[in-house]
Amino acid sequence: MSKLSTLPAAIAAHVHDGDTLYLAGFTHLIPFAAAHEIIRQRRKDLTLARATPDIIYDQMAAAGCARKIIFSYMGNPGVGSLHVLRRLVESGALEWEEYSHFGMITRLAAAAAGLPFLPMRPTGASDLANVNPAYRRIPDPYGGEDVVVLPALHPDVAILHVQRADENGNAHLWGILGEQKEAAFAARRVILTAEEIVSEDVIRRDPNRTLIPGLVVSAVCHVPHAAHPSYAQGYYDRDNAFYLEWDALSQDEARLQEWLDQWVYALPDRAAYWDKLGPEVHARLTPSPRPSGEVDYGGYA
Amino acid sequence: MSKLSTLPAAIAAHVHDGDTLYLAGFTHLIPFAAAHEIIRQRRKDLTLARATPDIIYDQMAAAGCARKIIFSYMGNPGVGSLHVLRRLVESGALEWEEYSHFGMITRLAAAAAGLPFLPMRPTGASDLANVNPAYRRIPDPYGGEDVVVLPALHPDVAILHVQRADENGNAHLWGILGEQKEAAFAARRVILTAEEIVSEDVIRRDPNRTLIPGLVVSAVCHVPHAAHPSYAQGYYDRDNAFYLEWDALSQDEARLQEWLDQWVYALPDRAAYWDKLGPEVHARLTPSPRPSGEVDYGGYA
Amino acid sequence: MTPYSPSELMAVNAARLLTDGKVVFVGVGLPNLACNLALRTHAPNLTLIYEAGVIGARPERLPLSIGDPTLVTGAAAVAGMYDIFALYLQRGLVDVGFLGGAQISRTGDINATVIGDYAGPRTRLPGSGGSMEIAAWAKQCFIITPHQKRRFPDKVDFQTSLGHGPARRALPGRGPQAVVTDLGILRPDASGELVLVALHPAATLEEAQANTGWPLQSAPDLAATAPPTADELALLRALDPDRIYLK
Amino acid sequence: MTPYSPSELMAVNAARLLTDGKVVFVGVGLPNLACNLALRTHAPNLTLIYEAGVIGARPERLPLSIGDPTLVTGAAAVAGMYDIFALYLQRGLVDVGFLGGAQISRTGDINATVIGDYAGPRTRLPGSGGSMEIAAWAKQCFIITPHQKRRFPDKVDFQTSLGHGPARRALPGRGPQAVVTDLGILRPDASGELVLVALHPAATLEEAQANTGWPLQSAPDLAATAPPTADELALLRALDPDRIYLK
Repeated sequence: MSKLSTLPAAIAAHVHDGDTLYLAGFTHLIPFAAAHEIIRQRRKDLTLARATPDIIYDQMAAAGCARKIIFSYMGNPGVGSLHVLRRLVESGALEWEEYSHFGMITRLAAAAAGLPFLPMRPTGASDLANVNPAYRRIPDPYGGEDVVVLPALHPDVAILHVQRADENGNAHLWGILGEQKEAAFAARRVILTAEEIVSEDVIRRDPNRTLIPGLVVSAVCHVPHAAHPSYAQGYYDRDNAFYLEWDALSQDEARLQEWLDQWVYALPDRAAYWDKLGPEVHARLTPSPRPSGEVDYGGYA
Repeated sequence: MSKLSTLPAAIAAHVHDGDTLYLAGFTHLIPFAAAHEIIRQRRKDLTLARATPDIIYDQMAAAGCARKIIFSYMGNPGVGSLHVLRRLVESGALEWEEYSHFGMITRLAAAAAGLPFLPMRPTGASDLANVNPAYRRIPDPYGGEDVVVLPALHPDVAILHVQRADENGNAHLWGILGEQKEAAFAARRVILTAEEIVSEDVIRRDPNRTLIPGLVVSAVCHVPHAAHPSYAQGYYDRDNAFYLEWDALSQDEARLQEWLDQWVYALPDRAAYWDKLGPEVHARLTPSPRPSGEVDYGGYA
Repeated sequence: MTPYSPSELMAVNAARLLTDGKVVFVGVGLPNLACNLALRTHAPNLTLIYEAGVIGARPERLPLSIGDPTLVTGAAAVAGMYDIFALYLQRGLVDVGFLGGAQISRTGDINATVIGDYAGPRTRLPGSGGSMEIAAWAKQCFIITPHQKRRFPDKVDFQTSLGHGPARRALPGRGPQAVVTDLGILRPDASGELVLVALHPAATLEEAQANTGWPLQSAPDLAATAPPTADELALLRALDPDRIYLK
Repeated sequence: MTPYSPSELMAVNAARLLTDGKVVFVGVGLPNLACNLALRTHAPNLTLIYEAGVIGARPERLPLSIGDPTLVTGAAAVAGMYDIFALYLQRGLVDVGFLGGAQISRTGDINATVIGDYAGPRTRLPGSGGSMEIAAWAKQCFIITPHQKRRFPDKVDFQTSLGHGPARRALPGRGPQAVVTDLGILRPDASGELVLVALHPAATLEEAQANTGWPLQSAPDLAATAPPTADELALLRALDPDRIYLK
């Protein structure tokens, strides 16, 4: 049963004002195209959850989509601050809820497993637990040290960018996997964007590569280059220059709005965005080939 | 730092009388060669943990290695009973400790994660919890329904058969993965047997295929066909005929001892065992090729 | 009409219970045959999940074990054992669980653990495997088992998995919704007691009652199942040419 | 002698702290530079783990982000984020964690969260990321940070991760065992207070004391670090040709 959709149709059908979203991808495969479509469709009052909000949530917050942010590292990775989010938090204009990375992924893992909570060992650092009542301590029923627990986080929608998927939503991912699997199983609805839509046969030739099974997927959209300025392992490089550029750009409200106008609102889709980046950027971001080699699954008829 | 070893040396160094062992592999990649070497080295008083004891633990129990069994499905998969273990349990000659599959893998997952326990949702079936005090119920600190918990299981030694590993113990596995990863991270020592020892480069060309990292591995041994009568995906088939044959054989004490004599004690190693199986069996168990296809990781210099 | 065996009758009727598009957690033996028959007849879009870790299997031969390599080659996905039980089953993604068992009680409890006393068992059975959780968390379960009095006691010797009763209300799954035997099909009534709702060709209510360990009730609208078709039998036999399960 | 910058001095001295064969959890920025320098000099058998999920990375270029694609290509293994934190860090497989932080207290507490009040922050910093757990569970931690009074307060505004103190005793890790600054190296004394144990060339005890927010003690055997060698500097500069970190 094909789940193929255009990205605008998938966002229109599955992302609603007030939803809690988890746009997944730890540095890698960040679904920027979906974020831009959400901005274009002018969704409001979203709760945006991500371990690393990254530029993607800085952009969504700048466009006024966000009511609240849930995070564990609100920086521009390798550069510095996420200035939009930082301004909104410092001024009290944005609600926030904060964890450590392990806390964040533990909440998703609990939800993915259908559990109400998961334990972690104590860290001895108590200030985060003091300001976030979701952190609780419970005794070890076997007489050991107390454990710290966090409750499951069930996003309304998880959005993942993947390297390749079939029309049923079975998806191959490689490179950094972050919290992709946990987010997909934790969420109530899942939208995939994919660099390539491939035949079912390509997926089924290597079932161990399938991180996301179609049965949890609501819609799959063919959107090449959807992760820029982050990257898709083997397809294009992280655009470090843009991450550095954002640092300056995002500190200037006028430039920020101009950027949103030119790169989001004025463009119909990701193909236009990629085109606008131009051939020099395309060339700069193109990796050399590094094939994985094959394994043999064997035919057993 | 090479961890290459012969199998006899690895067993001699890492498996001691009285140890708790987890010979991993759910139907797939069951480390029979290691079990036979343990039998040949006449280890005693072992606690043998496996979700599915399978023929491998029936053989070890028949050879007198076992003091106790920890399991969740003590059957000959697809055939019926494991007659040796069943006789020993029914006669009271073997201690046992029993879980459901999910309980067993939960205990390993807790140990692998360095946690004292992990929760599960209740199942409404209470008899197993009534006979096994490791099952506890604790309240959900967030006010939901109680959860059931089980404590971490830390084997002294986990033994895994893998399709290919480099000399540092970084191993690629594909096909059914069962509890391989959890067992390796849960255990204090890990022995790998491998169909192939490959160059580090083969492993590093596809790092997402690496399920077991060398840093948890104590020894890696080159032992082709180590999983027979179970199988290695892409290398050889499950020997269903032997699983059926074991059903009759294992009910006859004389035939059982004769089998152990001929197929374990009289043989120096797995190469001799495979040779003894003969070319007809080799041919019957050879799958046709089904290559996985490749992916591209990209070079980023 | 082609003659057929009791196990063929059970497999065909079990296959018919599966509606297309569902996610089915497949057990070894007759459930496996039934699911693969359904996949090849009226339900090509079933997603078969095997507890060994295979999702969307398309086996080219019938696997003897649920961990057979033919389940992996050509499958949609492979997941580890923890993920299968946690992310799929406990999370609530499984529509139908297929179970067997040495004993099925009046209210659908299953015993796959021991006959006699647990600590000193008369007969030690394999144990739960996935049964305990499948019966609890799959949205519904189907059971396949031959209709014999010793297999249908009023109460099981050991409750490996829960059928119906007060504890069921707290669970996400509705529990055993059909028991397919070689005489007919049982379903729970409003109180959770298994009652006969259909008889296979040539079977009688009296025969079913004589082979059940409690006073078996029949539904007011007791139905008759259609005999296996020639197509169904041909496909089924092609799946198990060595008649390992179709005894 | 080749001239060098304060960040080069810190990176070289941090790299020297790493002994070969260890498993190192690598943070972004100077820690990343230091680990990659060590890998290319005296510690070719370091296993570099990046919280993004890469084990045994062999980056061909210096990654700007700890999730850069160059970390994956040619790595020994990739694992999901849950596994990195649970199976590697919480399980106790990490020998050394490398951390930064806006504030380091007298007893090695790190603040990476806020300056000022948490609810109404004067400066909102990125937050813990992996710091809270790395400081707790790595067998030991090294910290790299410039030596400035505002960065070394007596107490941190927010305890993102624990240094030394009573709560440390229950933890598997020994906590911060070295703080590398651009003036020297601090280590905890028996009471857990950070004291100056070495001075870099040209730095003085008085300078270090003036740039520390508590009365900084020095070790009785206060040492002098060797200046960066030409080799170390050449390799370091090749790693960061655009001087993104070597400001």
